[in-house]
This record gives sequence, C-alpha cells and structure tokens, in this order.
Amino acid sequence: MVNLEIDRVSVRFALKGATVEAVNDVSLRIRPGECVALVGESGCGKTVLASALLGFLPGNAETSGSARLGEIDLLAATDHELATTVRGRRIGLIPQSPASHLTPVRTARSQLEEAARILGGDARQAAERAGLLPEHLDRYPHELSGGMAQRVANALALVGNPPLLIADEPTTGLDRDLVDGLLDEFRRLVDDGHAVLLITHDLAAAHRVADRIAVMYAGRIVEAGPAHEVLDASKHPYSRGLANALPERDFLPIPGQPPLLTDLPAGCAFAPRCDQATAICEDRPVLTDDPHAVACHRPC
Amino acid sequence: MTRGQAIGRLALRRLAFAVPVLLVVSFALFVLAKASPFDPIERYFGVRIIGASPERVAQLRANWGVDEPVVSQYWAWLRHAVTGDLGDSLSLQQPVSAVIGDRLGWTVLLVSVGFTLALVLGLLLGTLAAWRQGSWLDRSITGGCYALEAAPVFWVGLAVLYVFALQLRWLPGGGVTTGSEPVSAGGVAAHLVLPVAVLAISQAPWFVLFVRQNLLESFTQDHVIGARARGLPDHLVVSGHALRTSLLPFLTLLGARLPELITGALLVETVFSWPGIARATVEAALNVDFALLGALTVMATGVVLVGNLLADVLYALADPRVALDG
Amino acid sequence: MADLTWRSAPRSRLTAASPPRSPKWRLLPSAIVLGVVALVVLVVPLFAELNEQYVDLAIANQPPSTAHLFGTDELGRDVLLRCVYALRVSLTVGVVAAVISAVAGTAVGALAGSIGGWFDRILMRVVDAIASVPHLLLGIVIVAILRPSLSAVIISIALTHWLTAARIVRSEVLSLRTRPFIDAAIAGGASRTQVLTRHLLPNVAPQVLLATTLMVPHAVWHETALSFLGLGLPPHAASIGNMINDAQRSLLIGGWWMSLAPGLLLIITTLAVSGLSGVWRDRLNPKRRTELTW
Amino acid sequence: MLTGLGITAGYQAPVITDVSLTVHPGQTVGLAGPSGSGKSTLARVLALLHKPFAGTVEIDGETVTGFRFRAAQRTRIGVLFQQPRLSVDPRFTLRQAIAEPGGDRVGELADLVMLTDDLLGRRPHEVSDGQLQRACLARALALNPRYLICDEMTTMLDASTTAALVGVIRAYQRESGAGVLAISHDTTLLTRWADETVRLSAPLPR
Amino acid sequence: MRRALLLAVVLLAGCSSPDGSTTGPATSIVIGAGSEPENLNPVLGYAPDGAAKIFDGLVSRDASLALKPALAQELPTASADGLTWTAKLRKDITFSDGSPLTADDVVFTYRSVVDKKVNSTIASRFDALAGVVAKDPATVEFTLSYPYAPFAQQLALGIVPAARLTGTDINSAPFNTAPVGTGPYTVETWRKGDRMVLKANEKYWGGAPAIKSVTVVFVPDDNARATRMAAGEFDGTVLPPKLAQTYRDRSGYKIVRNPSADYRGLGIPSELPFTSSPQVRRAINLGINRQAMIDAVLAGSGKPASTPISPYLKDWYDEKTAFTFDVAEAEKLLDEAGWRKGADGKRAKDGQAAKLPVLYPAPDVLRKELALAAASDIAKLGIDAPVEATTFDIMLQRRKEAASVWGGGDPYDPDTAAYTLLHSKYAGQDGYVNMTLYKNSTVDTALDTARRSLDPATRKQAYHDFQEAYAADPGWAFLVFLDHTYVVRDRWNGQETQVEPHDHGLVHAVWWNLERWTPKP
Repeated sequence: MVNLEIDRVSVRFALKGATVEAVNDVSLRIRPGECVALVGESGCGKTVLASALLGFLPGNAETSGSARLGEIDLLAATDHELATTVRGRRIGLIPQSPASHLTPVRTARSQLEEAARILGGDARQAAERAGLLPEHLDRYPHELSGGMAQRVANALALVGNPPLLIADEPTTGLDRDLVDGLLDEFRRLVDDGHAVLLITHDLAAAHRVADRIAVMYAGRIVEAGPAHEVLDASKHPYSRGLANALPERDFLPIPGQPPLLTDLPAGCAFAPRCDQATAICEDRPVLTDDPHAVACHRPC
Repeated sequence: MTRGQAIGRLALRRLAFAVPVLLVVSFALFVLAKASPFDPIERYFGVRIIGASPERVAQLRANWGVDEPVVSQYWAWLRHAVTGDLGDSLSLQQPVSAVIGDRLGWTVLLVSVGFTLALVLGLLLGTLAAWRQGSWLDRSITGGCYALEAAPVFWVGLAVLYVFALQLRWLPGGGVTTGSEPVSAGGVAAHLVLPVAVLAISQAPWFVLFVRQNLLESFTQDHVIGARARGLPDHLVVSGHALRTSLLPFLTLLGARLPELITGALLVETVFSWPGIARATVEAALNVDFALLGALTVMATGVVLVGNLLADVLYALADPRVALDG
Repeated sequence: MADLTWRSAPRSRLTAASPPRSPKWRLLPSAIVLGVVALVVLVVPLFAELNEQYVDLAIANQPPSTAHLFGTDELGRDVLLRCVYALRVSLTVGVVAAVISAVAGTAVGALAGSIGGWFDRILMRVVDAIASVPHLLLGIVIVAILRPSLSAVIISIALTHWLTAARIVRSEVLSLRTRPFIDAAIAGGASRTQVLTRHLLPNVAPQVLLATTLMVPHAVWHETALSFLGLGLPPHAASIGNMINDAQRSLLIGGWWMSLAPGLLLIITTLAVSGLSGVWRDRLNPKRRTELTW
Repeated sequence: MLTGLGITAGYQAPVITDVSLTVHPGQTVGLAGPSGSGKSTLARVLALLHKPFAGTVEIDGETVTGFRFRAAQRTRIGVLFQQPRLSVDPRFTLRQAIAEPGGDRVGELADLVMLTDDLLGRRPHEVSDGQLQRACLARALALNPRYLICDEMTTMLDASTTAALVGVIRAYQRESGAGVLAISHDTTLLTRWADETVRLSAPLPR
Repeated sequence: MRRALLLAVVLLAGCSSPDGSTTGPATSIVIGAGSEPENLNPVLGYAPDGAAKIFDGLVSRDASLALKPALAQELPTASADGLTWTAKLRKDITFSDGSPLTADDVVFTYRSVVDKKVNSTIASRFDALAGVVAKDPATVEFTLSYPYAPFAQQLALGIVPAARLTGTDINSAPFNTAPVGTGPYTVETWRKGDRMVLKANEKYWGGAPAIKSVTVVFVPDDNARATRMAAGEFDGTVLPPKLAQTYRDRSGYKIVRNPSADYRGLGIPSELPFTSSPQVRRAINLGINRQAMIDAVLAGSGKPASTPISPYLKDWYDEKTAFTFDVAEAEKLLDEAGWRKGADGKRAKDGQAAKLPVLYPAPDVLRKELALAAASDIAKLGIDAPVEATTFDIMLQRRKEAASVWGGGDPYDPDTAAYTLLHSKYAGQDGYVNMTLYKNSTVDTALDTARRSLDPATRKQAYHDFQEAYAADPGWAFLVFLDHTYVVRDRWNGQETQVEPHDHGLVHAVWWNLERWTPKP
C-alpha cells in the first residue's frame, strides 16, 4: 500500500489565443485507508486533476509537477505504462453517470468478465462484493436502474483490486438514498484499506464520507484539512462561504462570480469576492504546510 | 412480447411497406417510360428502319400493343408478374425471367465480392486511420479516400483497365472468360479481380471515412473512457468497445448504401463488359423495354428494401437499446 | 512561476486529437484551387470564345504543346479551353442542381419534421420509396424522358438529390424539437413560427448548407456518369463527363492527355470543394472539450 | 393558484397516474421523489409543455385548454430546466437568450441574477453551468411569470450557486407574489427552500 | 487483417496470364462482335443478305458480290415480263436436324416474311412479291406484282424448316434463339447480351468447315471491345479505324479493311426556305471537305460519298458526279442564290439569316463527329449551323427544318440504296423513307426505269441519268462511305475481302466466309 503524492501539479491547455490554467500548483497526499474529498464548484479544475492522474487529458494539455503513486510518476508515465500498470490495477475510476460509462451493446457481465480477465481479478467475487445478483449482470446497461448501474461501476472499478479509487462526481443526479448508499460503500472501502479520492461539488457528501477535504478554487487548493475542521471551522473565506451556502446551514451564496481560468488575477483569485480582502491579497497566498492548511493572507 | 418477436414484427411491417413501394415504383416507371421519346419499334428495326415501309411499322406497333394505354399495359404486366411470368423483353427478345436468370448470378458475384471487399477495406483502413490519427498513414489513407471519392468510378475503372489490362497485361480486361474457354473458377476469379477491385475501391472510401470518423468520435465518449479507465489494453478498447458502438450506425447505413452500390456496379459492369444485370438495365432503360425495365427496377428496389430491412434487423439485434415500435 | 517545466500530457492513440491544427493546410489549397477555378471559369470565356461545335480536323490529336497546353482532341479542339468550359458547365449543373435539391429538400424536411404525425410518415415513406430506386437508374429514366440537355440533367439530379437534404433537415428538426431549449422558447411564449424561424431553421441551416456544398461534387459526378452512359449533356457539348467519355477511345490509342486533364481537373476541383466544406464542418461541429476546460 | 387535477400523463405509457397538485401564489411547493417517479413529467404538464392524457390544469381559476403553442396562459408560467447547457440555443449569446421572450429588460434581469456584461456577450459553451443557469433564470423571469417551475434546477450546481439562485427566486417571489414549484431529489434543499413538500412515490416496477 | 491478405493472395494466385497465346491447331475462333442479332430467324429479319452461318439462301454471293447458286441448283431466272421467277432446289440438302429441305420450306419462309401477323423487319424488301408456290418438291415459283430487276438479290435470305415453325407463333417461337438451318454452323449456346457459341455442321452440304467452334462475344462498346481485344481475349473483332491502327505493328495480327456501301450523309431538308434551292444544296455539298473527315475521323478508312451509289458498285457508279471540295465555287453559288455575307460574315437574304441546324443521334460517336465536322465546314461558308444531339424519331419529326446525319446502304444493287431514299412517292410519308422530302421528276423516272427493267444496259443508263440529275440537284450532302475495319489474328487462311453493307456484326464482316477459312499450319 502506497501513498498518492500529488506535488505541485499544474495543468494548462493551449486554446486558440488563450491558455487555460486549469490546475495550479496543487499538492495533495492521499494515504491508504483515507478518503480525501476534492471540493469546488464546476469549472474549478478538479475534474482536470482527476483526468491528469488517469492520463486522460486531451492532446492540447501540458502538465508540470509530479503525482507519484509508489515508484511511478503518473504525470511522466506514457499512456502505455498507464494502461498496463496503473488504470484498473492501481487506480480504479468510479465515474459520474455509471451507465454511460458502460458500452451499451454489451451486457454488464461481459464487460465485467473482460475486465477481470485482463486484470486478473475475479468477476464473480467483485460482483458479489458490489451487491450484484447474477441476473443483474445479464442486463444491458440501459436496462440497469441507477443503483444497479452504480454497483456495476463499483464492481468494475474494484475488480482489479486497485489500492486507490478516484470517484469523479459520483453523486451528481442521484437520489439522496442512492447517494447515501454509495457513500457508505466508499466508507467500507476506505475502512478496508483503500484510498479514495472523491471529487465532488456536493459539500454535504464530502462531509459525510471524507476524512480530509481539500477545497479548490480557480485551479488552486485554498484549504485542506480534516473534514469537519474544513467545514465547521473553515480558515479560508471561500470554504466558509461554501459551507454557509449549504441549505442546512445559512443557505447564503458567496457574492460574485469565479474568475475565468484564462484570465486569473495575479494575486489571490478569491480576493475580488472576498469581504476580508485587503491590499495584501494582491500577492498570491501560499498554501501553508499544516495538517489543516490554508492559502490565505487573512484566514478566518 | 419477446425481442425476437418484436424483430419479427418489425420485419413484417417493413415487408408490408415494401409492397406499395414496389407498386408505386413500378407504375411510376411505366408511366415515365411511356413518356420517353425512345421508340421500342425503332430500336427493334435498328438500321433497317430506313427503307421499312410505314405500313409495316404501324402493323408491328399493333402486333406489340405498344400503343395501348399505359394503364392497361401496366395491368397486363402486373397480372402476369404476380404469377411469376415477367413477360418478354422486347429489346432482348427473351423472357424477362431468362434475361434476369442469365445475368443475376454474375452481378451477385461481382456485387457481393466487391461489397465484402469494400467493407473489409473500410473497416481495416478506417480503424487503422483512426488508430494512427494524424500520422502520415492516416493522412495518406484519408487523402487517398477523398481523392477516390472525387474520382468518377468509370474514370478509375478506365485507368485501372489501361494500366493493368492494357499496359502491364497482368489481368484480363473484361468479360468473365477468356475467349472460348469454358467458365471455370480460376478464369472467373482472374476476370473478377479488376472489376471487383474498382467497385471496392470506389465504395471503400466512404466506409473508411465513416469508420474513422465514428471511431474518433467514440474515443471521446464515456464508455470508451470507462473501458480505458478499467485498464483494458488499447486493442481491446477499440475492438470490444469503440468499434462495437461506432459501427452501429454503420449497419443502417449499409442498407442506405445499396443504391450507391448498384449504381457503382452499373458503371463498373459497363466499363468491364461484365455480363451482369447492370448492362441489361442500361439496355432496358435506353430501349424503354417496359417488361425488362419494370422487372429490373422493381427488383433493384426490392433488393434495396430488403437490404434496408436486413440492416434494421441487424441493428436491432446488435443494439439492445433500439426501440422496435417506431 | 516561470520556472515551471511543462511537459505534454501522455498521448494515447485513443485520446481525442489535439484541436485540429489550424485548418490552413486544407483551407488554403482548397481556397486557392477554387479561386483559380472560379477565376478561370468566369474570366477566360471573356477572352477566348469557345465555339462548342467548331472543329479543326487539321490539328486533331496533338499532344500538349505551347500552342495547346493540354493538347487537342480527336477533332482538333483545344483540350484546355474545352476543360474550362466543361468545368463551367459541370459546376453550373452541380451548383444549380444542389441548390434546387437543397431548397426542395429543406422545405419537405422542415414540413415533415415540424408537422410530424401522419404527414411526416407518409412524406418520409415517399422519400424512402424514391430513395430505394438507385439514383443513376432514376436519373437515366428521367433524362430519357426529357431528352438529354442541360436542364434535363439538372432536373434529373435535383429529383434524386433532394431526398438527402430532406432527410437531413427532417432528422435535424426532429432532434432539435426534443431539445430543452425549444421547450424553453415555447415556455417563453414563442409561437410555432418563431420557433421555426428563430431556432429550428437557423440551427439546421449550417447542416443544409454543408450538405448542399457536399452535394455539388456528387451532382457533378452524377452528371459525368450520365454523360458517360451517353445520357447526359449533348455529346458534342463541352462537359467533363463528355470529355472523359470522348477520351476513352483516345486513351486506348495513346492519347492520354485528353482524359487526364478533365479527370484531374474534376478530382482537384471536387477535392477543393469538399476540402472547404470539411473545414466548415469542423467549425460547425465545435465539440469543444468544455467539460474539461471549464 | 396553479392546480393540476387528476393528471395522468406520460409518453407512450403513462408515467404519472391521477396526480393532483396545487401551488398557491406566494407559496413554494417542493416536489420530491426518486428518479423515474414522474416529477419532470408533472412539471412539463404544469408548465403547459406537455399535454396530459387525462386531468386538467387550472391557472388562477382558468382551465387550460391548450398545451405547447396553443396554451393561452403560456406566459404566466416560467420554467427552469435541469440541464442549462441544453436549454439555451447554442447559437445565442447569453444576452440574446435572456432577451428571447421579448423583454427589453436584459440589463435589469442580468443584474438580478448577477451576470456581468462580459458574461452576457458569451455563448453557452464559453460559460459554466452555474452561469448558464443564471441566464436561464433571468430568461424565465423576463415575462414576470405568476408561477415558476424549477425542474431539478440545482442538480448541476454547487452549493453557492444554488443558494444564489434560490435567493433570486425568493426575492422575486417576495416582490411579485409568484408561486414556485421546486422539483428536486435533494430533500435537504427542499426542506430549506419550500413551504411544503410533496413526494411522488417510486414508479411501479416494470 | 491476415485473413484479408490471404484473400488477396488467393485472388491474385487464381489469375493466370491472360496473354492468350493459344497453342495447338486453330480450329476454334473467338470473335468480338459489335452488334448482336435480335434473333436468329431469317423470317423475322436475321441476315437477309446471306452470310448467315446457320442458314443458306437460294443464292449466295462470292467475294465480288456476284450471285451464285446456293440451295438453288442454278441462279433463279425471271420470265420475260419480269413478273415470274423460278428457282430449282438442290436435292441433297438436309437441315441440321436431319430433315430434308423441300420447296415447301422455301414457300413457308417467304410467305411468313410477308405475313402481316409476323413481326418481320424485312417485309418491305418483298414489296413486289405477290405470291410464292411450290411447283414440285424441288421447284419454287415467285410471282411479282411489278417487274423488279434486283429480285434475285433478295433471294439470299436463309430458308427455315417449315415443320419446325408451322402452327407456332413465329414472333415468339423458341426457334428464334435456337434455330435449325442448313448452314455450315449450328447454334450450341446463346447467352443473350454475352456470347453465342457455334459448332461446325459436320454434314454441311458444302463440306464441313475447318473451324469447328466459333465463339461470338457481343460487346457493343467500341472501347470495351478494343480493350478486350488488346487483352488477348478475341481472335478478331471490329474496331473503329483509329483503334484498329494500334495493331499496325503488332506481329501476329492483321488489320483488315473491308470497303462498304455503308454511307453517312447529311439529309438536307428541301422544304426549308434556305435549302429549297438546288444551288444552296450544291454549295453545301461543295463546301464540305470530305477527305479531311476521312483522314481525321476515319483514320483514312473511307471513301468520299456524293450520291447513295457507292464507288464499289463499279457497274453503276458514275465518278463524274462526285463533288470536289471547292469553297470558292460554293461561295459563288450562295451569292448567286441571293444569300450574301453581311458584315459579321454571316449570310442572309431578305433579312432572313442563312441557318441550317444539324442533328445527329446522340449515342452515335461517328455521326457526332461527322456532324460537327460538316457543320464546321458549313459554318465556314457563312451559314449558321447549330449542332444538336437528338434521337432518330426527333430527326424524323424535324426533317422539314433541319439537316440530319443518316446512314445506311448496301452494295448489292443501286435500287435498294436509292429508291426509297430519293423517290418522290415517299416524300412526306411516315417512316424513314425520303426523309428530306426530295422531289425531282428526272430522278423519279430514272429510278423507276432502272427498277423495272431487266436489261442491264437499260438499267445502267438509267442509274447514270439518276446520278447526273441528282448531282445537279442534290437532296443530301452524302459524306462518306465507311471502310469497316477489323483486327484479326493472323492464324487462318481463306479470308477474302468483300464489299459490305451497313450491317456488319456476326454476319457479313470479315468472317463472312468463315466456313471456308482454314488454320495456318
């Protein structure tokens, strides 16, 4: 069991006439038996980070920094290395909309058995563990209910027994009880010793399952720490605003709009929306090196 | 209702649709042919029309019933057609069934081998081009395909004929046998090479580009990314996932491609004097040979309809999502 | 952060291509070719009048020379000059037929798609029925009735090609109709006409225009095929199909220049047309990876 | 009062059977239920976008006689959809989208949903889901609807944007006395947002 | 991928060299024919001028076209009034099915041809035939309704066995594609549109042919035929002169040019105001450069034509009536006729432009090229001559206002070439007779005299008068008599040149006497 060490990772895309700085200088560590949630609103760069870890960035992307999973640097590896040693074997992906991640013309069983054959796993065991009955496996993806599709996705992600799972917005669009079931499943996996990177905009879900939460804003991690601390005792005004926006809390929005990733301010990207901002925020704040780290000149 | 029954019903419904289509098409052709300036009598006389006395020509017209109203001609044709008697071809002076019987085999041979080859080429080259996207290989394949699509099939046929049959003399330039040789498998195979190759390379570009495009699109789709995320090797991702879905629309388009194929075969058969149905079709059209033209066109239409039906059934079998009540 | 060392993301064969390199490599040659063709086709006739039926038997079958860049044909006509006129005729046939087809097809497709129901079913069955008859065969019959002439060829092509446009428009309209933004427009009080003119047609228009441009080469090809079978333009008229047909015989006796020039010219011109429409299609189909970048 | 009485609706087969629902002016009614329970179908019926097989829709006492283009009461109801990206004509800028229902109040509406001028000039693929949904809300409010139907409006949105949009809707409600039907599977949200919540039960297994 | 490669290898391996350098005695021949008979029944119109391969007529022709007896013991003779012709049959003849030939078969054949219920395309040839009877099993007597000098020429028609056809509908009898005749060959198979295989009739009364098997492949397209000849598929074929030229230096092949009476000519409407005057029509005839057409279009294989009478009809042809190419004279004639050149170089008279549309049948390449060449020459005289592609029936419909390129002709007797074409009694009639509505009483008289007289000298004089009268008042601009060109492998002896009629497919052509060819050692 090894850690995932994300060290000063940046990702940018060259577009016509502009550069999108999607991920900036992100460092994060995920240990076995730990669930880390990466939280932020849509477009903040969290999905790009997940894609970078899996080698799924589009061709116009460039990366810097490193993401070490044991001896392998995920960002430096070739696609072939990633395909033969990392995906499915060391990192399992639990996707958003699991049904659409299945090939529609093949049954769940054939896809599960195929993956098991390639990865040397046990399809029947993986299915059982995911709570799938044999008759579910004979269905085509479109015949699976949302919950069933989610279980198939879990079984597929786990069949190669990867130590690290990346869940990319797994709860979006799911009914609340399905969300709860899925989060419970994650918890069990974490307790079994898996590492889980949960990428979500759903703060409540993150709070429910994650050991640690990293809050991302405009491509940067602005705060990272134990889940309850980040949510209940936020140090960064953005995290605090996000927590307060939850319907079960103040249900109040953060004023303003996030900046464009093609046009990030030189200083703190949140400063224009921040009621605490002063002149010092013209400088870019650095993420502190604490168990509860924050990147803010004027933390709460 | 099981899926099998549903597919059966789909087939029946489509077949039921085919009947009025065939009736409309055949009748429309009779009307069109009737309106055509070509005079079958004149064709029958050929050069001897010059000097033939007017009374004789009129007499022949009456004997043939050429001047009867088109509806009664059509009705007569239809009544016999239902019993399997397709009438006699005026231009070829033979029962239509014999005309078709003599030629159909050759056309089926040419078209099926050509189509198969085009499909194989299309799948292989299309997959290859998508797989090596952006490489010189991809660019030569796609470039070649665009060029071949732009070139008229008969021009390609003539070029191939010129190079391989006339200049290099590697292969025979037409027909199905050389001289008085009896029809033999080897001989036919040799004669088949050039026409089949031309038919295939005239049809293949479309398939190549289609396969390539669809594969490329499928590479960005969730289920392919999902398969990759599972750690499947690239070749499995392509063969087991990307191709499986990107070829689905291909199936229905195979049916839609049939008229093009028949058109291509018509020109290829003309260039290579292949003794198939296509040449008889041109003859019939040129000579306003009601019986033959009607039978051939109805047959071509029927083939297309059946082809479409097959494609739809294949699609329904291949894609469990397809709704069968549309 | 200037000290960052950037590396490209790992390339997979299955990764979507980097956004197509600037399409110049297709755009520029295509545009130049079409520009030159257009210029030649429009300007040359002003200077060198072609009497299509004038032959000069004394200079028949001459290979390319300075006097006749592409040589002369069997009857002593200048191949280059005939090519220019032929291209003009072929392109006219192609463009006119494509436009007629597009207009007719759009009308039928838009009606079928937006009215729907039985109307749509019957209309589309008719389209299917016509589409079931091989195009060239139908074209042959139509030309045979109307007698070979420019307008007959155009009509024959239009009658067989409007189906494509009708199908495209109908399926686009049908798929657009189910998009939430149409619902949103209706919810915003838009009338049927407003939905049709503000949303459906503008969204279909690029597809139709694209289909129309792609129809041009096909129509030209159809014309050449008809001429090849002797059912196209009058055989003595300068058209690409006729020229290739005429040149067949010369090819057999070594007169390669008579078929090469019109054939290549046709290929290059249609390639340029499809090249341009390809660039355009890429632009229409943004597929920008917005999910990742935003 | 927006009332659906005994609504049975669906596509080939009914998705909802004999459902009744009432939204009073000024009131926010939450509609919850698992996926496939017919929430969206009911929303489309009440938004006059889908003709039910049976049942009637009444708006402020008037019985609706036509749906889609034939709905006379059309503009009294505003709608917000789940996926903002699909709900805006991809050719339109946000400004054009907001102006579409015929309002000349683009600036005012944009301010209301906090869209800057820069964003108004962009097309859908150039903005985030949250920003697009703001534009959709502005468009829905352009005709001052008496009732606003929000069909899973927040699914794609983060907490802050959700809170912001709900805030805008509430402000509008206070000002105009409009009724709101808020559809969501997020019961926490509905608890906080709605005055009362109705649950549709799961569909019968097929 | 591997499988596809394998397939390609198999396909390539399957093809042997097509070079076709056949070995062994050349007792079989493969002919690439340009046209296919509609049927093989002489009654319906198959091979009316003999050389039928499967059938024999009462008479046949030698290389010089002289009639000689065939099924008849000697040449049929006419009674003094020319109204009765008698033929005596040979007694030793059997059909290929073994049944003997009798006078009844001859009577049946000719009666069927003129039977109105039979769709015969050659019935018009027997316009004069009033009756035919069998005097005895070996004697047939024909009675005519008027004296018809060339009647013996029509007796080359093949004789069919009456027993096979009596009581059947001749129009659709199986016999039409699987015939039985007395000829040197029998039909083994006939795949319509593709090929016909003939086998030698070993019991042929004229001796069994040395070439035992004849495969006739029907390829109507000139280029396809040339390609397949070049690919070694055929032993002989008919080709346009230019294509035949490519074999000039190829060893093992010879080019055969058979002269013919097959003319191509521009029928000039005599009712069009512009061309109603003989001067104008003469001017057009003089303004056309026929030799240039022969050189460029026919690659030298042809003869200039001035009247419908071919120079090869040596007994009848009058070379003095030939038009020489003389633009100055043509211009002078036009000026004299009042059609004067304006500033733009175009001629007009009384405000009316000199205009003569030129029509040709669209699919016919040769006629197209001749039409263009002729129209170019006519245009050089200052006449507006727009060329239009059309069909035969339109050409016929517009015969009063446009010139059309027509063709036809046979070398056997001037009557068949000229009578229906130029006799005024056919002017204005429906059908392809006197298409230019030509009316000249001198010509009428000469043609009638020649037709009815049995005296060769009288006939010769009449045709001389005809040619002279016609040349002064030409209703057509006859352009060329084509030479039919063939390419044949040089493996047989016995090939003889014969002047050919318009028809040249399986019958006539270079293999008109195929039954007498012998393989070269």
